[in-house]
Amino acid sequence: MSIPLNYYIVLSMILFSLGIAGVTTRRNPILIFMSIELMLNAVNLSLIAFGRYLGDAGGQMLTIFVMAVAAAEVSVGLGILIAIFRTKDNVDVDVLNGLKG
Amino acid sequence: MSTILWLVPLIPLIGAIINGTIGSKLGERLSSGIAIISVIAAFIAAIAVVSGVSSSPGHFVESNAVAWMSVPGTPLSIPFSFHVDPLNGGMLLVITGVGALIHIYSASYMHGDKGYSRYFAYLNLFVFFMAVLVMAGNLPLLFVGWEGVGLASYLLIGFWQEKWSATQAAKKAFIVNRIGDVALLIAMFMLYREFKTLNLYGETGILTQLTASSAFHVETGVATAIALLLFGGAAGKSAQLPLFVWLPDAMEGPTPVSALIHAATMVTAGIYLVCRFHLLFEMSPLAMQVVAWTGGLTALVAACAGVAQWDIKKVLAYSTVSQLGLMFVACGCGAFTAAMFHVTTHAFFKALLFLGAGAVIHALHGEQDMRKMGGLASKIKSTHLLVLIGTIAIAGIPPLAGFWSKDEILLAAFDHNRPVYGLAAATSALTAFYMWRMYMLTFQGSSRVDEHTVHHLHHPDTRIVLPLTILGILSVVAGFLNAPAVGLHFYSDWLAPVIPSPEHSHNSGLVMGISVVVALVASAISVAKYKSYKVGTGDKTSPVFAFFASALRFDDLYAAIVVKPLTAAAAWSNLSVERNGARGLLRIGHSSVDFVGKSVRRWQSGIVGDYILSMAICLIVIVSVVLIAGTRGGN
Amino acid sequence: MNELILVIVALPLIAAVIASLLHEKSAKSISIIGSAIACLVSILGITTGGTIDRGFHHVFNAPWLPKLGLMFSFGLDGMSSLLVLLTTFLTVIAVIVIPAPKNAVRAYYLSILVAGALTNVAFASLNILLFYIAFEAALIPVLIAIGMFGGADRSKAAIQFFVFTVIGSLLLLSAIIGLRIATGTFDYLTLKDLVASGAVDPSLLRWFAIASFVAFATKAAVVPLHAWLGRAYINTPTGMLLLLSGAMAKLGVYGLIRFTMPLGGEFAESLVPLIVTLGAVSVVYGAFVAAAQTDIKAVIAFSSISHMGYIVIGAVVGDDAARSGSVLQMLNHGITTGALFICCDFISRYRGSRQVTALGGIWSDSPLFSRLLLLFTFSSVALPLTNGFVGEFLILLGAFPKFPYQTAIASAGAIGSAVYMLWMIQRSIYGGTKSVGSKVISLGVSERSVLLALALMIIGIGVAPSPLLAIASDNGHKVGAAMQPEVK
Amino acid sequence: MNFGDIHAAGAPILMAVGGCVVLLTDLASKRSATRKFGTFLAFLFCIAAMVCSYTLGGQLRTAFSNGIAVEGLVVTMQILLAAIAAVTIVASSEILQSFHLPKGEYRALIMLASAGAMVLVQSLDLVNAFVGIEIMSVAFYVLAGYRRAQAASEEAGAKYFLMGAFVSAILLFGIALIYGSVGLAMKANGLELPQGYSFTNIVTISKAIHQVPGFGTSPLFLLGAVMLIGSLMFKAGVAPFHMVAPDVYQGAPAPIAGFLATTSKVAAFTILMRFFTIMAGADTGAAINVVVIGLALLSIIVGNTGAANQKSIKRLFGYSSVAHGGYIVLGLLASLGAESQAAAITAVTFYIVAYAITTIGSFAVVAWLGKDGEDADAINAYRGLGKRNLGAAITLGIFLLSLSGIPLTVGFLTKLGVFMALLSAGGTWVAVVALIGSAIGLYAYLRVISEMFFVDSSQQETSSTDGASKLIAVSAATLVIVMGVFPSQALLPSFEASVTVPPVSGDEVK
Amino acid sequence: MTLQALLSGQGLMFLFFAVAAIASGLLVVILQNPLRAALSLVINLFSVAGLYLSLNAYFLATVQVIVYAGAIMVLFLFVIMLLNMGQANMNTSYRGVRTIIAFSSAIGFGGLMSAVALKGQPDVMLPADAIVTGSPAGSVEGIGKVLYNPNLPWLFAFEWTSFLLLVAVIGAVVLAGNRQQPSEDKA
Repeated sequence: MSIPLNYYIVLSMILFSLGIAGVTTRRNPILIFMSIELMLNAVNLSLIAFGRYLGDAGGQMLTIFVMAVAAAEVSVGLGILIAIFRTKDNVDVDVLNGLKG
Repeated sequence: MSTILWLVPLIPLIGAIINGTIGSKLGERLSSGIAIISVIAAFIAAIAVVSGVSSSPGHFVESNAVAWMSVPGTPLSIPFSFHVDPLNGGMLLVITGVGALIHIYSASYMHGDKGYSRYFAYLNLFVFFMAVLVMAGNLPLLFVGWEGVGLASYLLIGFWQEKWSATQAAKKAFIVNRIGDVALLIAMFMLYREFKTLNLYGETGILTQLTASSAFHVETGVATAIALLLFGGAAGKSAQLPLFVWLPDAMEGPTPVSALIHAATMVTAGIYLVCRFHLLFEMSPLAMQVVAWTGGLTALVAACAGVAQWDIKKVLAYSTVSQLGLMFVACGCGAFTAAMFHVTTHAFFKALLFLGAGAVIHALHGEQDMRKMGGLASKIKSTHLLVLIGTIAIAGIPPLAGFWSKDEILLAAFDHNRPVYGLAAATSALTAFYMWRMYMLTFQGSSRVDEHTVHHLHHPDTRIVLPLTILGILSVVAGFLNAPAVGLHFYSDWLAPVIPSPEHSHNSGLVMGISVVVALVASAISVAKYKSYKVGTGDKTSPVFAFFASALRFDDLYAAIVVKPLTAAAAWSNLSVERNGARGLLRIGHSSVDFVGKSVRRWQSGIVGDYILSMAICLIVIVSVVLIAGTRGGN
Repeated sequence: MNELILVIVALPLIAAVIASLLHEKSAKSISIIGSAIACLVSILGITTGGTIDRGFHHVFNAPWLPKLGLMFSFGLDGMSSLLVLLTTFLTVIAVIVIPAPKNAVRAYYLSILVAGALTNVAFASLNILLFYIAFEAALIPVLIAIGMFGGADRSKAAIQFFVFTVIGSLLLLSAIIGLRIATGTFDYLTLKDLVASGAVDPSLLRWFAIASFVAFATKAAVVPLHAWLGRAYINTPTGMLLLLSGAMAKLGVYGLIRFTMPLGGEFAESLVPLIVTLGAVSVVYGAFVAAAQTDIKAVIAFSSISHMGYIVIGAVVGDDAARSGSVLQMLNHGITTGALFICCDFISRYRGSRQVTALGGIWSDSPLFSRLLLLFTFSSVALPLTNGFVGEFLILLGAFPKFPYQTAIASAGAIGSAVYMLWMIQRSIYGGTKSVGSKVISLGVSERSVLLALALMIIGIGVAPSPLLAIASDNGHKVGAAMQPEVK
Repeated sequence: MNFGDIHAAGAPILMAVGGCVVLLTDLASKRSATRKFGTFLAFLFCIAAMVCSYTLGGQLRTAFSNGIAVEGLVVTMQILLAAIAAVTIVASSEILQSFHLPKGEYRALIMLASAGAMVLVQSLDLVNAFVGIEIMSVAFYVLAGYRRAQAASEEAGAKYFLMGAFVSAILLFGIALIYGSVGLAMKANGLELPQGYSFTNIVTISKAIHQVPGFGTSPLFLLGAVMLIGSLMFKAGVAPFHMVAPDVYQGAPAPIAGFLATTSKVAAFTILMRFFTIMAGADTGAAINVVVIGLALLSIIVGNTGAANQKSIKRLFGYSSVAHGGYIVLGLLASLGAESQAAAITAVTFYIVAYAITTIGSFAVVAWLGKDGEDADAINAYRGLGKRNLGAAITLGIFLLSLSGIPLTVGFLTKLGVFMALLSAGGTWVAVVALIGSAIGLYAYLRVISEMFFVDSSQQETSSTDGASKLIAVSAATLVIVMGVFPSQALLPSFEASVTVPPVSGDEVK
Repeated sequence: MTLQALLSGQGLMFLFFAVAAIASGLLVVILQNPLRAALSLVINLFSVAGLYLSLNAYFLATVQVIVYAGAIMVLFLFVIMLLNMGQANMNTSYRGVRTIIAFSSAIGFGGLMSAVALKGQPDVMLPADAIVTGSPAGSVEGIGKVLYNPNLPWLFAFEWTSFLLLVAVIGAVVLAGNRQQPSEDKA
């Protein structure tokens, strides 16, 4: 007796939406990254759930790649963040509005 | 014969070309000589042609056709082809004959002008176009002459281009004529639609079809429309209401030009046209009425204006207008013979008068104001005598030419159209009055010429006197070409093949009597009034006189109701429509693009949070669209 | 012999390339040589010869992009050969008479020659896509000429002109592609037969008729699509203006005769009343606007709106005489307006102004010039025995039975033309000299001979138009006739 | 895994390895020495990659257990990508020199990004596609922000990264959903997963689409598909996901901007083409059509109107890239129709190549006219250029005319092709709107032309030092004209190759 | 039946970790202080790892804890410390009005997707066999066998991932590396 797949899917979608909410509301890049991590987590969860219910290993494989990508992005992202902080002494993405129009 | 037909227009054309290109190098004698000879040659050719006409069985001669406009695959083929019959034959003689005289006269009159050869080029050009006009075998060719004479008149009125008023008058003449020309053009289109041809003569020609109107039928409405349009053209060329305003201004040109173009020949083209199409006009009573009334009113208006002029040439100009009006009265009353006859006689005595006036002006070093003349009878006797003849002739005092021709017109009007007859009678009275006024002011009474001029009067040389004399003789005798009262009707017989002779009227005695009395009385009053005229004692103060003097303010009227509105319309369409409307179209497109672009760029706020947000929102929208469309598309 | 049109097109281009490579001194002479030879060759084009296919002679075919159906396929009939001749001729006199701007001689001649060549390609092409490409590409040299050598307002004028005309032609492009997809070909003759045989979907033909009419009416500056004309003409350098007003504007009318009418199906026929009305409106409107100008160049510019109105009427009215007349009138307008623009250029060059208020007294200084200008003026007001009369007369005569009222209005335009042209003449050449320091207009030998040649053409065509009419009447009107069998 | 597989993936491998080699040599040797040598080396590897993928030939083959596929399209695109990378590396020497940016890393990044793009181009399995995209994108973030010292560049990098990370999350979720939906659908319908394939393989997906009734319209799949397409559209800079593109192109140095603009478009549109071909003729088309039309028209309008009245020319090119993305999407739209598919794919391929050449050239001109590495970005800096530097003015003019699709430039033929495909797919009014849009674009580009040629200015002669960019710009302009006049001689034949879905689906689907 | 399902062992695990995940996720989104947000993200990761366990993905659960909650989050915290965002002087407040739009859109998105999931799919249950013994893929061995199997498509991607990491490294160095412009370049 197990629980249906949809529970996992809906859960991951909720987490994903939370991530979106974070990304769209936050002004602090660090927190935006975190929200993106949240979204990636949701993706992973759904992948694993799918794979499990399909009895297919592909889901977990994809998850591994997602983690790798997440790591890569974080490193680059934090690098950019530090660079910004070096020039502007303020970590607020709304400050980055030199290019517009 | 056909080759001779060609000679009539072409010789003057050659003269014009020679004078126009190399004339300035030829010197006065040679260039004037060429011009005069060419016209005389044309005259001789014309005589030959006319004799040919009288001898030929069908009473006409035709030239061979030379291709002009023809479109393959269409019935349209318009050649250069000439046709002379009694109607235009007579006019041809007048044109070339009087033309020759006036050329001779000009040779002396224009002496010393720096545009001497140009003048003669224009004059020859005019003769060429006039000949083409009357001889034309089809309507487009007639139109060539029609606008050609307009061109020549434009060039000659504006002959002294430095004079602003001259160029102004020339422009006015051309434009007012253009209005008539357009009417003629449209009439031509309608004729082509009805008759499927533009040839006048020949078995399929318009006139032939009209003659056999049983074979071909035009409903009256169309006939009226065409006739009125034709008459519109005629009114333009012959200075009738409402288009007469250009003729008085045309006096800016040299006086011989006024004599030739604006008295003897060109202005009578309208009458020629109407007579040419008399069958069409007779089809539509309405058109006849319009012609008659227009003629009558024009005659009266112009006569009133003539009474009040001080400029000697203006007097003659208005008298020309009113005489032309009388001719149209004749046409309107169906007396086409009378009209043509008056054309002829009028050509003689009006040319005579103009040339005489020219001689006077010449003698007085270009003085045209009659208030500065007077008492010249003793000083320039020959001129005085001839002008006197002309005055008597035009005043309609028997037995001179004017009397006979005018009398037939009055008779026709009396028989067919009483009210118009009233107008015509009044006109002839006024004519007598102002002509005598002119004569008295110019030649009689005390001299008002300043001393210096008196002592240095130009005395006319033979080249001036000769044409005057010839015209004088003609003015005396021409009347007897057609004087039914004394049983002479050469002219109507001559025209008979084209225009049936009028039936004899029983009123002739009465009408003749009336007109004689009227003419004499009016002359008497005028003579009495102006016997001893002093400057200042005069009628120029009275408002009525001023009103007449300005030709019933027609110019101001047109300025108000035609020129001003159209100018305003032009300005409006330039500023409002072109500048702001048409280019406003561009501006609208431009600004709308800018607007969208602005909003796009405002969307691009530069804040990454907004980007992400808008992306998320768009994603939501798209997802929902897809789900809706997709699920619908699915099942 | 079939390669005739290639020669006509290539020679100016080669000349242009050489001229742009060599020194500025020699640029002019080389351009003259190239364009003159092209002009002479294009006289040959009138004579029927070479391969003959469905009423076109000198038919030439070579692949360009067969995959796209784009072929170098050329062919001449009477109309196109006349127009090609006109274009080459105008190119020659433009190069001869109008001096190039000091700063960029080679670019100037390059633009003129390229424009002429591309216009010829458009006139001669029997492949609709090729026509379109030339039709639009010819705008580039004009754009450059206006923008680089134009008047005070040049930048704005250039952009407006370009964008406005391109919008129209883009619609045309969509219609052309539609035809291609429906019929699988860009070949004009094939399309013509297909359409005549009713094999093409009427709705597509309707779209083609509308789109092509918009494109061509824009080109021919039919009111209300003329909005680009005013600023463009006034700011265009005279040399290019000869081509733009003389040859390229004719592309619009040419397109109406060649494409819109035959390929537009019944719907094109049903458009005719609208087009004729617009033509009459253009005649009157152009006259009014021209009458309100004080710049003589502007007067002539707007007068050509009026004249194009006549030509458009004749082109679409569906009467052979009128159509031939309008083809002839395209020629006449090219010659007369060209001559007038040249005179206007002389005046502004020697008198230092184009404003009538500053002009006057030219007649007394330079009689020959003034007489020629007078002649050109009367040709422009369509005086009989000048070329202008023949065309307008035939157009109106042919149009009257079908559209009496529009024709009557259009005829009344003749009054208007007299008003503004004579006004211009009176103010500019009569009277006394006003502007101080204005030089006497002295014509060099070449200039004099060119103007005299133009004058002779004006008189010649006016007196003996029949040969030209015979050529002009061969203008692919068979289809037009097929669509409306009644022929008077 | 055999040599054939390696060969099939040879181009990206060569690029990646080349990247490492360049990096190492740069680290190993003296900096001053490597300037020329590193460029040469990188160039060499790019050429090698081109040759390698050229030798693959046009016929279809799959490798790495159907992870990747190779056919004419892939070959064309890989050659193009390698060329872009090579050109960019050559063009960048100037800015590297004048800003003392680390060169080895730079070249390595470009080559790795190009490698990622190549993987993406030839990937048949969404996993590979995803990895490829990420390699490319991460490199892009770095490159965009490469000129740290300059605020604009840094900002561009930051923005690009933030958006990109967000988008890749969306992309991943899309892939996850597709994975799940395909799997579930096949399980539910008792379809076997072909041996060696995964549920994320294009072939499998097309199998599901074509064989499972109603799958094409199942919400889960559509959701995933939309997320996938949307995020790819972001990479291709199509409105409304375009927003970061103009900022990045303006912020990044000109050669990099050119590189980003072209490479991302090439890669994203190629994979999109592949994805669309499997949806062609399926019931999915109905759903996707609506969106694709919307995106195309929106980005045509946005791009062309946004380009009007710009102050910065790089930004103008950014917007123009948005607009052209729209036209390409129109081509994709046509590729959804079964009968117009082949024509559409040819047209799109041609369009992409032409666009790449034009854009690279345009940005090269911007770099060429720049003074010591600073791009000539302000449009009013081009005032009177025709007088000062005719060559540059004419070159840029050619690019602008081509971008606005005037005949005798390649831009016209590309638009023509797309419109022919579109109209044969029956999108008349779409075509008309698009045409009007391009007229608007014309207005935007003409403003620059008029600044260059029609307006006099007092500015002095700009001393251009950047020979490489000059060379690139001029040769690109020549290519634009040549391809515009004789495309059949230049390039057209290779575009006859159209995308084919591997035979596995070929037999089973049809 | 769903209730029963939730009351089963897996069900209780799911319930617990799901609630924890959502709660911590919410905290990540709303918390002001970056440090606290980071820590709640750690909690979120842990609970998701727990969900992995409930899905028999043992290896990934471990990796999640070690790599994610361990390495990556430490990196985050490190950067937060480095830029000492600990204090509230850092402006991390929300975007005012846009917040509402953002949240509502996010909620809408979630709702939409959930609706899709629930509407589109029937209740999919675990394959009967899988309940008893977890699928071998969950174990390290299973993962390895699948990932490195040349006949499966994952190897290729895996190899390329290394290049991805290389790019990331280069990027981090280039961007964050505190470099002085080497001056000998001019020589």
